Amino acid sequence: MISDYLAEFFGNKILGYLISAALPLFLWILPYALYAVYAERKVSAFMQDRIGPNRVGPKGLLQTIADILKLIQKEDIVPASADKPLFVTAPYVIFAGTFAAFAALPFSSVYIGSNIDLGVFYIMAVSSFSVIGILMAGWAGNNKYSLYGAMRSVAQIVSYEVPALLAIVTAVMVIGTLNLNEISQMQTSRFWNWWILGGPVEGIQKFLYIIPMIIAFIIFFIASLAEVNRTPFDIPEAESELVAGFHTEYTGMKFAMFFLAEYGNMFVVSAISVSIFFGGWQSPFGYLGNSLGINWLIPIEQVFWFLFKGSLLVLVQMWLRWTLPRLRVDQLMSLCWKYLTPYAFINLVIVGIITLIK
Amino acid sequence: MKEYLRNTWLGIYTVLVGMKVTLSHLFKPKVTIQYPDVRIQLPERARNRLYVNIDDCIGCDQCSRACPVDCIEIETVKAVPGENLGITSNGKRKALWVTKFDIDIAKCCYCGLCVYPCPTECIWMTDVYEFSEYRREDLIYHFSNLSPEEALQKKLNYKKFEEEKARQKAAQATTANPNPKQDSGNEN
Amino acid sequence: MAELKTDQIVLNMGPQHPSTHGVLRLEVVLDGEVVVDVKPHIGYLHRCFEKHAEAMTYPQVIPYTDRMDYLASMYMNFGYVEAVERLMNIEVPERVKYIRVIMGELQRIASHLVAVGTFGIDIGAFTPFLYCFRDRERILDLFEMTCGARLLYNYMWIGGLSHDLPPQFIPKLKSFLKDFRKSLKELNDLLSYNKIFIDRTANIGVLPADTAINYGCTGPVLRGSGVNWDLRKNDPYSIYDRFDFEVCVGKGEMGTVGDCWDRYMVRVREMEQSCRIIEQAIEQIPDGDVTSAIPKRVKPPVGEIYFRVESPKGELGYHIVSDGSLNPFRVKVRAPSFVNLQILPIISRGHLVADIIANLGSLDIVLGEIDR
Amino acid sequence: MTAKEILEIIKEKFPEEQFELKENIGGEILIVPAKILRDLCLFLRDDERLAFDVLMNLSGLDLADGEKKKLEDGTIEIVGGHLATVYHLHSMKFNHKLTLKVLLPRENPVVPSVERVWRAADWHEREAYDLLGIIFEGHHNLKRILLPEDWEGYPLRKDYKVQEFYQGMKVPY
Repeated sequence: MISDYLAEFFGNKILGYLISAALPLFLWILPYALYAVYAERKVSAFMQDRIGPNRVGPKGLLQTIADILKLIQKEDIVPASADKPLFVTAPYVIFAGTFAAFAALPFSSVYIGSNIDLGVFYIMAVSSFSVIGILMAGWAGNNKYSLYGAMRSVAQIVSYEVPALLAIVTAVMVIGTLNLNEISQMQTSRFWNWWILGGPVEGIQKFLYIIPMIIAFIIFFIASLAEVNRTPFDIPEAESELVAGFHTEYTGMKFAMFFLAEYGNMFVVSAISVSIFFGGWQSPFGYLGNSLGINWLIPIEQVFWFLFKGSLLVLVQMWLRWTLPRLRVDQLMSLCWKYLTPYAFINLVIVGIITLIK
Repeated sequence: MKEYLRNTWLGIYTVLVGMKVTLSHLFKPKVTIQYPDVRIQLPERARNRLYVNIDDCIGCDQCSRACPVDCIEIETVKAVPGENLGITSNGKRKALWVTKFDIDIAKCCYCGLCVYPCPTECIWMTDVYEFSEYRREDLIYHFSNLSPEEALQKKLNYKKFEEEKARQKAAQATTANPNPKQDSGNEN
Repeated sequence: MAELKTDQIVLNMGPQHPSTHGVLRLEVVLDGEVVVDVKPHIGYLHRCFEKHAEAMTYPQVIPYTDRMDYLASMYMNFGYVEAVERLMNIEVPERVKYIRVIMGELQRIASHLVAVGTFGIDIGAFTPFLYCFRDRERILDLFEMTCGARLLYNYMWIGGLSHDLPPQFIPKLKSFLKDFRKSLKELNDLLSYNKIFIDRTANIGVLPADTAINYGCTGPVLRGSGVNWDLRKNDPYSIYDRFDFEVCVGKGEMGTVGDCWDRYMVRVREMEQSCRIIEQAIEQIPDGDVTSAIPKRVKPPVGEIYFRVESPKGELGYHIVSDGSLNPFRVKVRAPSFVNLQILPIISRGHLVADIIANLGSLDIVLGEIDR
Repeated sequence: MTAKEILEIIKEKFPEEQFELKENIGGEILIVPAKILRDLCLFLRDDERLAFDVLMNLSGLDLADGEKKKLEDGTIEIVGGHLATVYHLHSMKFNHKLTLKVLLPRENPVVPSVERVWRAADWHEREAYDLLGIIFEGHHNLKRILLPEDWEGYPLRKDYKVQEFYQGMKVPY
């Protein structure tokens, strides 16, 4: 593992593990966030018969960098009657909550930020950490609209944890382990061995698993949409009613922080569902490295496949954003408690019964 | 219970139908054009910036009366009988010096009411729509081709002609009444 | 536990707010998320149209009527011009009547496209708005080809029209109508029958029929409440009685009769009916000169008249008092949005914050017409 | 049903009042005294033969028929004469129309409010008060609707002079 290699390289274990856990932050998240924003604007433009940004740089590729530069030189306004300490720390809390989860994502067999046995449990715990940041931002802005936005988002994220966790529990009941690295390894190199299609289990059980696992993935995907505040659940920042929800008062670099946190969160959520349901870093049709006999190519292929599947799911989230209208707060709650949670429980029971048929 | 399942099914089905529509638009040809490089070809009746061909203008003030926002100001000076001001394109003889013909295009509401009453069709709307300025005063277009000194000079010699005519009439009035006075006053 | 001391919050929406369709301020008294009362405040866009009209001559008032409901200015001209013609009883040639109907119905489609598009944005769906505006651009091109302007036309004059139809107008109009049917079906798939859209609009802002009549609501707002009342059918003016089309009325398919969804669906179906009217008008249009009946000086006799037309927003009435001079003595405009906005507090009480925006969008108000 | 038949029915109900039916290009106008306006309107709405359930339009007029005094700065000032409110009624059931006109003295133009009869009149009356200064007694909140609350003068009166300053801002263009 790279973390052990780094530990010897720096001599002391803690420093080595720290750096290996922080590696994804610099190598992947910043470039990814920049081009996710650009991709979102291009995808939404193409879906709406427009062309989207194509002026800054070749085909508009430098557009987001221009935006970030613009945001940096913008004045960083703190409203007069704002609660200054809360106002300033809120974006960093959300940023931390989102990017802490990257440490446990299995990028490839060779590299994983920190190979902890409770990978899934850790990620779900950390990702609900950013709720506090949203509440701080909403309250500190001392603006009625952002107060509303904050109240709504707390209710939404907390209540959507339940179906998300239930869906994960059904999957873990089939898989058996919480360690993300092992989960990915168990889904060996053909796509019919992915967990969503029953995983490497033999016999009749594999076919019985397929339907419940697909339902579990759908429930998890919808619940994760709500956790990331994406349409049709983007009520905390509903432009048409609440102007801009909890980040109404933020300008300049702080607003950019919110923006990056949102896109980072989108990737975390899709990375989890990829590693649990869609075979993590396993390639669907075998490795080029094996057939060509170059062994060092395999880890790179694995990283490519992991990021590719993650980005595919991010694109689906963007696709949904430009198609669906927005739910109202009480409909959001009724969808969670009356529809998603019961279906998740039924699914859990069915999978429980299937695991007993040996 | 049936209602519950129907809601779930409707929820999933209509969302997928909506997604099919947006996906189909992903590959349709785009509608927008790249404005500064590619420009829309305006139809020939497009009503944008006003233009006045001042040589044809006979200073009849029809357009400024027809304008609902009074953004056209015209000042004219009668021509002294001796001067010849030439003929407009459609054969009307010009009798007035147009010393000032200003259009405040910032006030103009582009309704086109001034174009129709013009007897010599010397005012019309072109299809130029990019004429923004940095200073508001530049939006007041001066179409008169007389420089300020010429305008002043025209006013002066018209005023001189007026006094001379008034003196002549006064002179005639004195000669017409019974006591004949030597009428040398009307030659100079 | 001792009763928690809660208090109502007064939220100011507007006059600068993303979804108040212009400069309208809503003073909303909220108890948590539930709306206790809504007080609309208007007047931010007041440009003293009626005082201007007293200082202008009759033809000069037409550009001012454009600017009242700038999304349906062809119909504002139509109402004013027909009123003055009735005052002076001028008989306009047949061709002018047909072109006026075609232009009026095209303007109805364009205005409804804006209404439907912005209603989608208020509910959260951004893409239908852009499809609606793509179709609306084609109508604006047709208008620009005919009278030179895209939004404020000054096209209909007292006694005729400023220009006749250019030769390539009819073919382009036919191709537009053919494509428009397809994009209407697409809009229905994407928005009208979408479960989330139905949840957000069905049973929201229910307006019973008798309250609608008593409050004087007209147009899609009234028809959404199930009242079969359309001036083109029930009190026909110009030549609308020569075309056959149905009046679309809200039937409460998705919830109770008179909710937001009904008002929205009435507008979508009305666009379909307008296409039918235009097609029939294209076949029957005679030839002739459009500027023959335009009087040199418009000087109507002493008297007053109240004339109303079915504008896209509702019943648009012109009350013109003339004292025999060149300038109108008084022009009072009965703007449909001015009257329709009065019911916003009635239909919003007890709903949530998000529903006020849905109700406001379903009323389809334009502030230029309200404030005049 | 023409205006004359409607006038007959009204005369039965209000025998002692005097009404005047004025000829006009756009249809007859019924001049009605101000004090009986509210119960006349209630009668017009509730009587099943008339059923005027829609108030199409309510507009205020400045007839400017008083004697005009020329002030020194060139503006005219009208004394005496009338203001008027015009009610256009319509019946959905019988599809017939009626126009009522109420003449009010210029000094204190007071007319009973018909807001209780047709709720549509609420904002129309506030606008007539705002632009012409006609007071509708019985209206639940007669305040200015289009102009700012503290604006002086009633713009649509023929002898209206624009105020020089509004809260320190110069008004004339």
